[in-house]
Order: sequence, then structure tokens, then C-alpha cells
Amino acid sequence: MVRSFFHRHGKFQPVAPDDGRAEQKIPDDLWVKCPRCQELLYSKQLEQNARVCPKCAYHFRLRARERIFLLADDGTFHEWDKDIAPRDPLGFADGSGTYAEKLVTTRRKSGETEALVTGRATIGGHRVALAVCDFDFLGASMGSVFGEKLVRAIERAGDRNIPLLTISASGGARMHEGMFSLMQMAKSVAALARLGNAGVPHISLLTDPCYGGVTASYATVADVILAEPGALIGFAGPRVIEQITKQKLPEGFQTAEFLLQHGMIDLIAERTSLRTTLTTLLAHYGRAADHQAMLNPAPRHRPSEVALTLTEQGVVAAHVPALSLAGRSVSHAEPSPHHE
Amino acid sequence: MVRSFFHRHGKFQPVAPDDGRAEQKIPDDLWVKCPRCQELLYSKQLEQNARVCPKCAYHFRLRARERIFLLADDGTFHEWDKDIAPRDPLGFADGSGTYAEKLVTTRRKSGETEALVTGRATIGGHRVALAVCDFDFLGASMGSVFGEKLVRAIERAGDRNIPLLTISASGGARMHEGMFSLMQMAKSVAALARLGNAGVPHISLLTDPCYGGVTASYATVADVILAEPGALIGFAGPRVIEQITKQKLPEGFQTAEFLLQHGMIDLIAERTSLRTTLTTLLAHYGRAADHQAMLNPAPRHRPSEVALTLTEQGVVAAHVPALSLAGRSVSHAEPSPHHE
Amino acid sequence: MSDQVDDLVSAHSTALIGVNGGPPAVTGTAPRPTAWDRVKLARHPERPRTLDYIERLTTGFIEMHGDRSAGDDQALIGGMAQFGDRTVMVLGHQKGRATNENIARNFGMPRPEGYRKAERLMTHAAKFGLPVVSFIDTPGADPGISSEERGQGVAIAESLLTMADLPVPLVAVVIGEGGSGGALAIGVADRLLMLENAIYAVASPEGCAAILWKDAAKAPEAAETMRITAPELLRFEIIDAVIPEPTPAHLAAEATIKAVGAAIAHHLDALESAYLRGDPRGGDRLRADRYAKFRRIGSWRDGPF
Amino acid sequence: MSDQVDDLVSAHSTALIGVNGGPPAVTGTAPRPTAWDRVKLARHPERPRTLDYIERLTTGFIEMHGDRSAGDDQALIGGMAQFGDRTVMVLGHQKGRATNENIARNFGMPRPEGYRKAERLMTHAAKFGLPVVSFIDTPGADPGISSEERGQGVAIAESLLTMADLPVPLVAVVIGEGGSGGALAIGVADRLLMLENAIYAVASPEGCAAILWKDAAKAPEAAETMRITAPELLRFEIIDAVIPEPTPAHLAAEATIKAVGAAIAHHLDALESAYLRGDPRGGDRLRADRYAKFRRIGSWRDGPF
Ligand SMILES: [Zn+2]
Ligand SMILES: [Zn+2]
Repeated sequence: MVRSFFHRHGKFQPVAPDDGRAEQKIPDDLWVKCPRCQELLYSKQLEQNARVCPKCAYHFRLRARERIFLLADDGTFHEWDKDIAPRDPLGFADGSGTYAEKLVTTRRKSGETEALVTGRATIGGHRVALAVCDFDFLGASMGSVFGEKLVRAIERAGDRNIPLLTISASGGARMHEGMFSLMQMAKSVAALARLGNAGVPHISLLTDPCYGGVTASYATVADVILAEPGALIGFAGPRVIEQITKQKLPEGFQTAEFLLQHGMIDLIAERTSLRTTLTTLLAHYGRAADHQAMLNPAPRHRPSEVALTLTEQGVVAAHVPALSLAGRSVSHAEPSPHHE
Repeated sequence: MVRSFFHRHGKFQPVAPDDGRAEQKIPDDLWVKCPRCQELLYSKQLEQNARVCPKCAYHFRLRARERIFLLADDGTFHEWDKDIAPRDPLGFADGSGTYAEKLVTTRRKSGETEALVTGRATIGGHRVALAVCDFDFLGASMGSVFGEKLVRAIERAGDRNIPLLTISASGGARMHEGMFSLMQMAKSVAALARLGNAGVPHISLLTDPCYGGVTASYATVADVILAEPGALIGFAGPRVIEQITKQKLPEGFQTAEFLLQHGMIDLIAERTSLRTTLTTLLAHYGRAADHQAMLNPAPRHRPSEVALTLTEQGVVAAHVPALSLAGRSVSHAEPSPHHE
Repeated sequence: MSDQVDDLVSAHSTALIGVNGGPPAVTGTAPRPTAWDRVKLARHPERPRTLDYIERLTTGFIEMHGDRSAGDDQALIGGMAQFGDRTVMVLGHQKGRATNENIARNFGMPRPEGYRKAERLMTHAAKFGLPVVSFIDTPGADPGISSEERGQGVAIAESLLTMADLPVPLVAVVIGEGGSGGALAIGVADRLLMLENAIYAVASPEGCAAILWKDAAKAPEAAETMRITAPELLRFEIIDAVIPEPTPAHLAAEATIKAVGAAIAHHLDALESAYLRGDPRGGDRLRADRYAKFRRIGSWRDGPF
Repeated sequence: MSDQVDDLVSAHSTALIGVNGGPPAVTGTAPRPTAWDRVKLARHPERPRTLDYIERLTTGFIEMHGDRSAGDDQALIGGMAQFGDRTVMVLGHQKGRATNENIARNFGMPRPEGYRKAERLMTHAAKFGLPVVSFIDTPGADPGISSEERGQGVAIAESLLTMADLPVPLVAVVIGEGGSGGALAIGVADRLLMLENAIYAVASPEGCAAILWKDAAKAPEAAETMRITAPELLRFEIIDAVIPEPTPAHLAAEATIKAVGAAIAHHLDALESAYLRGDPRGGDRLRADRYAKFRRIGSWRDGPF
């Protein structure tokens, strides 16, 4: 059930998450200390157990491609929109430099062009569209490219009638892109509204940490919401809440278990049985769709009204009909000034 | 704004509510003591103020016809289904006698044939279908006739595209009719589902006391929920809760103000300005409907699928299509065995 | 109590089933158990519960927790499961057996978050065309202070509304206690089935006796006159079929669960054939006929009193 | 602070409006106020609030309280009102002025029950074909413990979902502070308008400065680089029009409210003409175009990095 992927393929380097949790880093040496139970763990053994502590079940963080590798059937993952990359629409600069510079550094450090990896795969033989956060890319903050890649994945899921699986870990909206980032919340949820109207399921997996604009948009607009054990999930961050309210946070505040108890998520999904859980869920939806099709062979599915033609390689040939809003006639084929 | 109806017409006898609250009784003599502020009030003055204490705004209980008289434009109320009356389908008898006997006594005492009075009227010139509880008839408990009259009123509101106003005060389901009573909850809510699908508004006014099956069915399935100040409203009764939980009830528990604070009702409506509030609400819905009709002259309204032809006098000529459930072919024109 | 209940079994009718208003066929000559006997059978602690049915009749059950706004009610559970070749949405009241479990399950009495979860899962079922199967087994809705604060009445009413308007087939089975509005909230079904020794009542016999007799000890008399047993409710056409218990369920769990499963499968097949096969708009016919079914329930005289 | 703000006024551009992507016409030669100046203007305690707009622009406002499940949020209010010859559903954040009122209104920061109420009222609007007018004026969603417990994130997300899919026209106006997701939750509109001195930001300038500069005092710099002013957001096509404030709103409440009313009326008329007149299915076109409007927001390069 658990795929000892790091060991078996050696393809993905164990990468230290850039999240300030020094305890979580998996160093090059052979032993790593579990931040929860303090047990010294043999790195390879930890990797074989999907980076779940064999003693206390602490779930170490994973990179986007590690997650995909863990879940997708061998060789079935085809990435979408790999080449779409961020710009700096605001000319943003803070005390430590410009956003444009930060993008270069982050890309080099993380090996990714953006914080979201999307594509299609099968899981347990079931087709699925995937959108997976990479926390090492600017804390998987949600900016224009994150939103655009996500929405393209949602639209492809809708057009092809295949379930959507999102895996989130994010600090929230990307401040460097200002209101462009905030609007990705509306954009992604609007795309999910259409996916829902087409009767295509969205399964959302929340992992540590999941905050802000992601928790308050696509990641909680789902037919089934799963969370990894112990993951911290919330809208406002714990430090902000403590500073503003001057109150001590309750025990277990914002953990997945806390959210389950408060009715916000469907299920806590252990990583070591996650493929089984997802396969069962996908089988339920697939069986239901097949049964509907058997009862009424006519197509149930309505294609999206804004047609996008996308190839596997992420080359976009989008056709958005001219908008009827007065004075506007914009399409993706003719990018507006702030799209390069 | 307030209509001094008892005084002006002398039509409705001040009737002592059969609810065990001796303090509330309005005796034949000239003075009555307010149960909240203890003020001695001159009966006629109280009546001229719609039975609201002029000093502390305590809302005394009203009978169904008193309420209708207070709200409906003069002479516009036409009653529906006056002659439909309860049976005793279970052959129910308790320690104090049979249900059949109790119906005779209650009818004599209350002057009503059932606990719900329905009909049409205008309020501030706006047409409305009315369904009003009479607590003096077995605590306005909800049995078969209550449910049937209510559903006929809902269906007429839907067929004629006029808003529905329900005014509730009830102890809950009528135990003497057993499961027939419980099923009126489903029946009335199902009728409201169709009314809602037809885009016809339901305004619900909750008055003291409102409990059990009524609170848990049609009375809270409304587009706007109003409550009279101080009215006690809940699912389980306060004595039952105290007995079972052995806890002291919080201050103001289950009052209209408590419900407002907990998000359950839209508005607390003072009786003395109730006609104005309702007129404003009905004007809002009427204006919206007129505007829709202006935009698209084609009829928006879908008539109900189960056609009922009802005359003003409450004579029923109902046509329910033969049901497709195997073995059943029942219509209201051919009453089933337990319908007389 | 258990011994006493077991004694009833020998005096138990052995086959009793009626579907869709047909008269129940009674075989055997032993005297019928009284209504109060059945109250005790329906509440028997060893009687199969919702999770027993889910475990034996389905595979791949994924419990879906939470109402997405306040909490997760353990007294009213649900989720997707495979039943035969269908994916169904299962809902049910869940009582406990041991004391701890009973407390965690609140004795099977749902709070508002339970009804809001049920509503969420029914809406989910509608979205994906899943039939809904619900198991009714509750003394009633929770009568606590915080349940009132969070709108017990509104929550039940909105569950009724959602269920009445759902475009997918709904089959409900009263497997134990059908307690008032708390039961009805997941019982607005196209087919309402009852186990032979289940009860379904507008109020508990004890509560009814306390109010009308001023004496809770008169519960057995109340139970009789309230007409709460499956055969009576079938005669009144309030339920659609009785599932026989040749041996009471707590002594024959396996057979009972199997019979319930067969009945559910039968009715799901029938509903699907009648409404959904070859008719993409069949959900509208289903809802219209569900309305007609509830529309006609009642007992009244049309003439003057 | 008030004096300081008033000093800005003389240095204030006097007319600035652009609709639907047209370039803003700037008249007058006085220097533009800085972004930080506008932050202070947007937060000015005497600036007209949602209830001021409702009172002056509508009649017969019936406030509809409560989310029907947990509470009534006084920081996010709404109800039906007559606006011109239409019945509209009005929604808006409501800040207080005096300390007591500010506490009651939670400084205009909605809790989950506020977003759930908004969702309920939007659904009500859809049912009766009422256009929705929303006034945005919030520092952001409440960051308290109990708001987290009751699902602040889920509540905002579900409000976004409901709004994105609504078949009635939606016009939103940022009248003061547009604070992040807490503002957006009632801002997924067909037409998003901003007063000239309003701001709309992904995070508060102080919060952004604290995180990226490690120094909240750098808020003025953050405000500048974040591009949070109406003219900038119009240029980015994130908003659809700027409503000029020839005199800042706190010094010209009457004129500002009137201008906002005229802008809302203009856009409601335009939306109704474009979509709903003579087309019973126009709501679907409206939703499709609303999707297209949000669909294209973003800034990216399609080639390799
Ligand atoms: Zn460990
Ligand atoms: Zn008084």
C-alpha cells in the first residue's frame, strides 16, 4: 500500500521544506529525529514509510512531486502547463528586494516554476485531474499562475468529465501580486461552481500547513474534504490570532482533528492508506457515473461555456467569446497589457 | 396603524386562552393586570392597543380570528375549508376519555372546528393566503385537518401566485392522531418545497408559544421568519429540557430575542407595527414579481403538478393523478378507508 | 429486561409482510405481541444498529463527517458505500451499546449538526445521482439546551425540506425506534419500510402517557392506543411495507440484516425502473409522486362537523 | 489624524472616473494623494458607512438577521429594500463610529455567521430575482478563536461559491476598506465599483509590512507597492469603474452617497438590459459572462521561464 518511492527510485531528492521548522528537515545523514516523539529514525526507513514516523505517525511534509509520485499509478502522470510562469505585474519590492528577483531565487531553490503542479494521472486505475501545492515555492502562496494553472486543471476535469483531486498546503494569497492574487480565490471557486454544475466531483486533501486564501477558497469548496493527521489548517494564522486576541489558543487548535470535531472536514486520511481511500472514493463516483450512463445513455455532461482548447503539453489555445460588457472585447488569444 | 378592533366592532369576544396561564386571562371586568409589569390595565384600552401592554409592551395572546381581524384589510378575509373537520382514526382514548369526545368539547369551548384557520385576504392592499393557528383548540396541535387545511392553503397560494403568511402558536404535533399527525410535518414542508420552486414567498410569524412539530416543520421553512417580542419558541419544551438535562435554563432561553441572537429568525415584529412590516415585505415581493413580469411577460409561474380545484367556500374537487406506485390508485375524490 | 423480552419470542408471529398497501399476510396462530412488547423489542440493546447494517450490506463505506459549520454528530452518521452494483448514500441514527458508546452517540439522539450533516449528504447524493438509504433508530431529537441554541427545530425542518425535494430515490427503513420528528427528518422517503418489531411514533409512549395520563407508568396503554406498530402503520398506509422478523432481530441479526438488504434492493430496483431508466428527467416525476404520497396522508371528514 | 487627513483634501484630484477599462480622466493639477493617504481616507471614522447608504438611497429596508444556524453577525448586515423602482437585496459590512458601536459591530470584521447570512440572503435574492447590491467596507474577516472554530475559511469559500453562481445581477461598491478575503466574500460581482479614495488589498498594508519588511511601520511603503488604490485597480481591470470623490467622502457624505447611488442604478440598468430583458434564461448568460470576467484575471507569461 505504501510506496517506498524515495528509496525505490531515488528520483526525488529529499528536500528540506523552506518553512522555518528546522526540526522537520531531513538532512543528508542517515538519521532524523521525529519532531513529535523525538525518536531517532533511519532516513531510508522513514522514506519507505511515506515520511510518516513509524512510531508516532507524525506526517512529515512532502513536496508536490513527491505527493504525486506517492499517489499516481506508475508512469501515468502527465503534467499540464509546465511552462506558464509568474510575472511581476505590480513592480513589487519589499525590504529584501524585488518580487522579480525573488522569483528567480525561488525557482532555483525549489526547482519549480510555480507553487502548483497540475496534470492528469490515474489512481488505482481511476482517471483523475491533479493540482498539488509545493510549499517550497514561496510557501505555496496563491498568485496568478497558481490560479491560472488551477483553473485550467478544473476546466479540463470538467471537459473530460474526470474527478479533480487538489492537494493543498499554503500560507495563503501571494502578497507580491496584490489584488491579482486575491482574485484567484474568486476565479478558482467560480471554476469549481461550473465543475459542480457539470456533476464532476472535487476531492480536496488538506495538508500541513493550510491557511488564508487557500482555506477560504477552492480547498474547502469540495465534495469530500480530507485532511492529513495533525495538519494545521485555518483561516487566520495562530500567531496573528494570539497577537490580536491576546488569548491563549486551545489545545489542538486548528489541527485536522480539531477541524473534524468542529464539522469542517469529512475524514482524516492517514498517508499510509491514502491511495486506498482515494481509490475507494473514486470508485464510488465512477460507479455512480457509470450507473447514470447505463440508465440514460445520452450524455449528462455539459461542456463548459467558455471553451478552452488545451493540449497535454500545456500549450494553450484558448477561445473566450467576446464579452458583452460594454467596451470590452478581450480574449486570451489577445492578452491584455499586463499579460505578457 | 393599530386597529382597535375589539372595541370598534365588538365582534370578537375576549376569550381566555386555554393554556394554563391564569395571569393572561382577560376577565369580563374592566381591569386586567399585566403579567410582566404588574400594571393594572383598563381592558378596553388594552384591546385598543392590540392587546399589547402600553407600559411594558407585553404581548398578550390572541385567537386566530382576532389576529386575522387585526391584520386583514376590512372585509377582505374569505375563509377556506371551514367545514373540514377531524376524525378519530386511531380510536384514541386516554385517562380522561376518548379523542372523539375531546373534539366535541373543544369545538364547543373554542368555537372552532380545528386549530388552523385559513383563507385569503389583502393586507395593505396586497393579496395574501393566510394560515393562522388557534391555540385554544387543543393547544393548536397539528393533526390531519391542520395539515390538510394548511397544504390546501399552500397549494392555492402556489396556483394563484400569491404570498403565503402563516401565523403559528402551537404545542406541537397532536398525539391523539398518532403518526397521521407526525406525517403532517412532511406533508406541509413538501408543499412548501413546491411553493418555493414556484417562486412564491412564505412569510412565517411565530407567536407565543411555538413548539415541537410546528417549529420543526412549516413554520421555520420560510423566506422570512418574524417573531413577536417575548414569544417562547423552541423544539423541546422548557420543562422537558430541565427534567432531562437537570440543568438550569439560561436567562431568556427560547424567547424571540434569544432566537434572534442565535440567528434563527429574521426580525422581531412588534404587534403594533406588524401590519406596516407585512405591507412593506409584501410590497417588496410584489414589486420584484412585477419587475420580473415586465422584463419577461411570459408567465414565470409553474402551476403545481398535482392539480387541486378548490372553490372559495372550501368545497374540494381535488384531482390527484393516479399514483404510479405499484398497487395504489388513490385519489382524494375516492377517499381511502380511513378518510370518511 | 432481556429475559422478559426473550419470553415474548415464542408468542411471536412468524411471517408478516405487505407491500404497497396490500393486506399483511399473517401466518401462525400464536398471539400477537402487544404494542408495549414491541416497544421493548424495538429498544433491545442487542438489536442490530445502523453500523451493523452498513458493515454487512455494503463495501467501501466512507464515513463523511461534519456539517461544515458547527460539529460532527455521532448520533446521525452517513457516507458513501457500495450496495450491490450501486454507489449509495447511507444515512442512519446510531445508538451505542456500552455506556461509553451510548454517551458518545448521545443515545442515538441527533443534535442540529446531525440534521445539517444529513442535509449536506443528501444534497451530495442528489448532485451525483446516488440513491439515499436511511436507517431510522432514534428515541428522538436531542432535547438539550445547546441543541435549542443551535436551532434544533430549524435543522429538522430544513432536512425535511431538502429530502422532500430530492431528485434521487429514497428508501428508509425503521430498524428500531422511530422517535418523532427526530426520526422523520431522515424519513421523507419514496418507500418507507419497517421491521416487524420496530415502532414509529409521534411521541414516546412514556412522554405521551406523562402528558395525557399525567402518569408515565401508563406507557403500555399509551403505546396501544397510539398505533405505533408496523402492521398498524401499514394498514394506515403510512408505511409501504413490513419486513418480517420470524425471530426478533436481536436473536437473529444475520437473517434480519439480510432481509432488510433484500427489501432495500427490491425497492431501489423498482424505483429506478419506474422513474429513472430511460428518462433523464425522471427525477421530477419521482419528486412529484413523492409529494403525492405524502400529500394524501391524513384522516378527516369533509362535511360539516 | 483627522486634521492631517483634511489637509490632504486640497491636494486632491477632483474628478476621476473610468468605466469598463477606459482610462481614467484626471483633471486638476494638484498632486495625487499617495496610497497611504488614501488608506487613511478610506478608514476615516466619519466616512459614510453601509447603513448611511441604505438610509439615503433606499426605502422600506427590512433588515434580515441571522444565518439560521448559529448567530446574527452585526458586522455584515443585509435585507430587502426598495431602490428606485426595484426591490433589491442589500448586503454590506458595517463598521461602528463610537467605541460601543465598534465593539458591537466587531470593527466591521465579519464572523462565519456573517458570511453564512450573506449566503442565505443571496440565495433568497436568486429565488425572487432580486439584484444584489453590496457595500464593501471591512478591515478583513474576524481573526478570532471562535471564528476559526466555526469555520471562517469554509464560510468565506461557500459565500464565494454561491455568489459566483447566482443568476441575478450583482453590483458591489468598495466604499471604504476592502480588506482581503473578508471583502471578496461579498464582492464576486458583475460590476465592481470603487470610490476614488477607497482601497482594496490582498492584506492590510500593516500586515504586509510586518511580514515582508518585518516592520509594520513600513506600511506606507507597502501600501504604495501593493497597488491598492482605485485608479491602479481600474488600470489592472480588476475593478470596473471608479466613482469620483471631488471632495473626500467624509467631508461630502451627501454628494458621495448620491454619486454611488447613481452609479449603482446605472450598472443595474445596464446589466438588466444586457441580460434579463426579454430573456427568461438570461441568468445563465449573466453567470457565464461573470465567469469569463473572473476567469481572465491574472498576470502570467505563457512561455518558458
Ligand atoms: Zn514520531
Ligand atoms: Zn406590562
